[in-house]
Amino acid sequence: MSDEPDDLLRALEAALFAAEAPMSVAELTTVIGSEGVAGALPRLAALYAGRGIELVERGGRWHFQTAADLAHILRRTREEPRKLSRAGIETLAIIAYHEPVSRAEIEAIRGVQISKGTLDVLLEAGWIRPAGRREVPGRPLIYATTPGFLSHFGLGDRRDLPGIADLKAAGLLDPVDLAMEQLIMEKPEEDA
Amino acid sequence: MSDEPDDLLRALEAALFAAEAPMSVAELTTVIGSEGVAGALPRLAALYAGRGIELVERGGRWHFQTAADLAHILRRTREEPRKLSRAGIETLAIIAYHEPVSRAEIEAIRGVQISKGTLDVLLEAGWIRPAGRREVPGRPLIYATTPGFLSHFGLGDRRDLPGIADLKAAGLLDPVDLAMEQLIMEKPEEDA
Amino acid sequence: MAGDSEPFELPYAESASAEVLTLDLDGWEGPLDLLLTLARAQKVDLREISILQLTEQYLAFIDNARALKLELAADYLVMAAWLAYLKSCLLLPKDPEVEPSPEELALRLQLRLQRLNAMREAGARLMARDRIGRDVFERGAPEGLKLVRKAAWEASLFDLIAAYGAVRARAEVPVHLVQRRPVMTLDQAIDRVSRMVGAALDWADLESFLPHGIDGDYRRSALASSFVAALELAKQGRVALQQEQPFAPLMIRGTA
Repeated sequence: MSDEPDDLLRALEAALFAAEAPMSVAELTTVIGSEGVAGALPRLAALYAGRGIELVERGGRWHFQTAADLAHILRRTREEPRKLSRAGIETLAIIAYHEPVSRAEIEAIRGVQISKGTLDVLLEAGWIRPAGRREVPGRPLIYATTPGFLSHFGLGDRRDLPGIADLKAAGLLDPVDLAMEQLIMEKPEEDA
Repeated sequence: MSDEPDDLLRALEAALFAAEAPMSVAELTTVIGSEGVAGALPRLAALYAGRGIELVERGGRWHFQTAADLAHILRRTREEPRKLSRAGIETLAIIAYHEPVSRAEIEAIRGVQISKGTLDVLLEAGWIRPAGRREVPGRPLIYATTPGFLSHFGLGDRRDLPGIADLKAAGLLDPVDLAMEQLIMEKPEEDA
Repeated sequence: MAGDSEPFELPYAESASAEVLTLDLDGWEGPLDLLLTLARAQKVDLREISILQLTEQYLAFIDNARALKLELAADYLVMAAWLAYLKSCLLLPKDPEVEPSPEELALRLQLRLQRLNAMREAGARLMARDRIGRDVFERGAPEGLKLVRKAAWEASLFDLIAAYGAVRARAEVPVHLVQRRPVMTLDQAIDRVSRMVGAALDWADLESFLPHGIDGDYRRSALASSFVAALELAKQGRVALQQEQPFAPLMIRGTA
């Protein structure tokens, strides 16, 4: 923290502190009324690195939050966020790793019907949203995660989802039918 | 901002950031679970001096707040151009030609009642101002134009307004029937 | 080795009453979930799992549940039936006619278990992240950013002057000028009819006394005035009038 914060950093700091929700570069530019926000944000984040509060980017939006290692200080005064059921956790994971995904596709992976309440809870938490319809017979609604999901789980981006690269490489995000086809195609090679 | 923030400063920073209300030294000591809060707070405040956010003490309680010179970021005003209504422009014209005038006098000249909103708009625009009271029964408020009015309309002086003879020559004294028609047409607007 | 694994045993350990076991069954998210729990109990990589062994475990579980007279959801029974079929296919000598082959069905089940397992683990890792409101906290009392809209009123000097002109014009006392309308006065008509009757000897239609080439309001005025003139002249005994029936032409003749 050697360099003296300039006017732009001061303004960004004030705006992000006062904001009631994470802010995008465009929103910040409007509020501050000056250019150069995109370049200044990483500088401001660096200024806070290692401090009790940190500036983080989640899904293109920036916000301040307390450092994770200080959770023990703050948690005692707060209630735990509502505990998600197992069905809720799995459904959320399937939507996050496969998005956009229809209800039928979620059910195919879980091998069981999802109760309406499960999706409702995730929608109400602001973690998933309807993301249009799949252009197949019946035009089912498809779901995707929200910027609020990324913020809540501390993900800068969907690529930050734990292990997503490995799962993709292992083909575990592909549907069973596709995986079967590929396995059958590989077979003659193996026989040869 | 030379010294590396220590654990106590980090903890204080996080606790004050997440707090829903300003916190006293005693409350902070309880939350942090460590001594030395009273001494650390001024150090933390010094760390933030000159920044976009500041740590301040008010009546023995500490909280972060936006730097005073950045208050404009919290409350931005945006100007949206709006056309003055017919009632508004006529009222303004009467005040300009006859000032100072009372509301009753304006209504007598216009031949139509004016709503309170009409005068409010002109006051808000900064074109008219209350100019004392007429010393007649009821002591009505009287209105006059402002320097802002002159500059908006590019007038050096109120006497630069064209006289009745000029208006007639310019054909601006509409035939009575047409004027009546306009009056009838605008009436619902004023009622609203 | 897997038979005495924990998830498999748990329901029995707590099966003091049938109700408890039912509740524990509710703990599984469907037959696939139960299969996955059993598969994980084999403690081998899911890619190495023995589907045959898994099938036997599942069927044993269902049998036990039945023995305890538990109500099993239909989809658990459907899965049991399907697995029993799969098991028999896997044990019987290969029939190349059967499509898809039992190996393919087993592989398909294995792939499904792998996918469900991947998502279960992903969910657990997601929940373990530093979450807002649990591990990290946002500003407790943000001031908020407000946008105040302010009207910038617009009016030009011309608008102002024109408006004043309109107000003043409205206030002026109106002067009404009545336009002169084209009429034939009674005097003119008497003069005209008496002159024309003096020259004619026979009956003539009153309308033939009207000036030629006139129409509209003036013609009606001339006709009305000429009729009144004819009555006036008749009263004075200077003309005789005759009409054969109502609305028939009014005939006029001089008496001289």
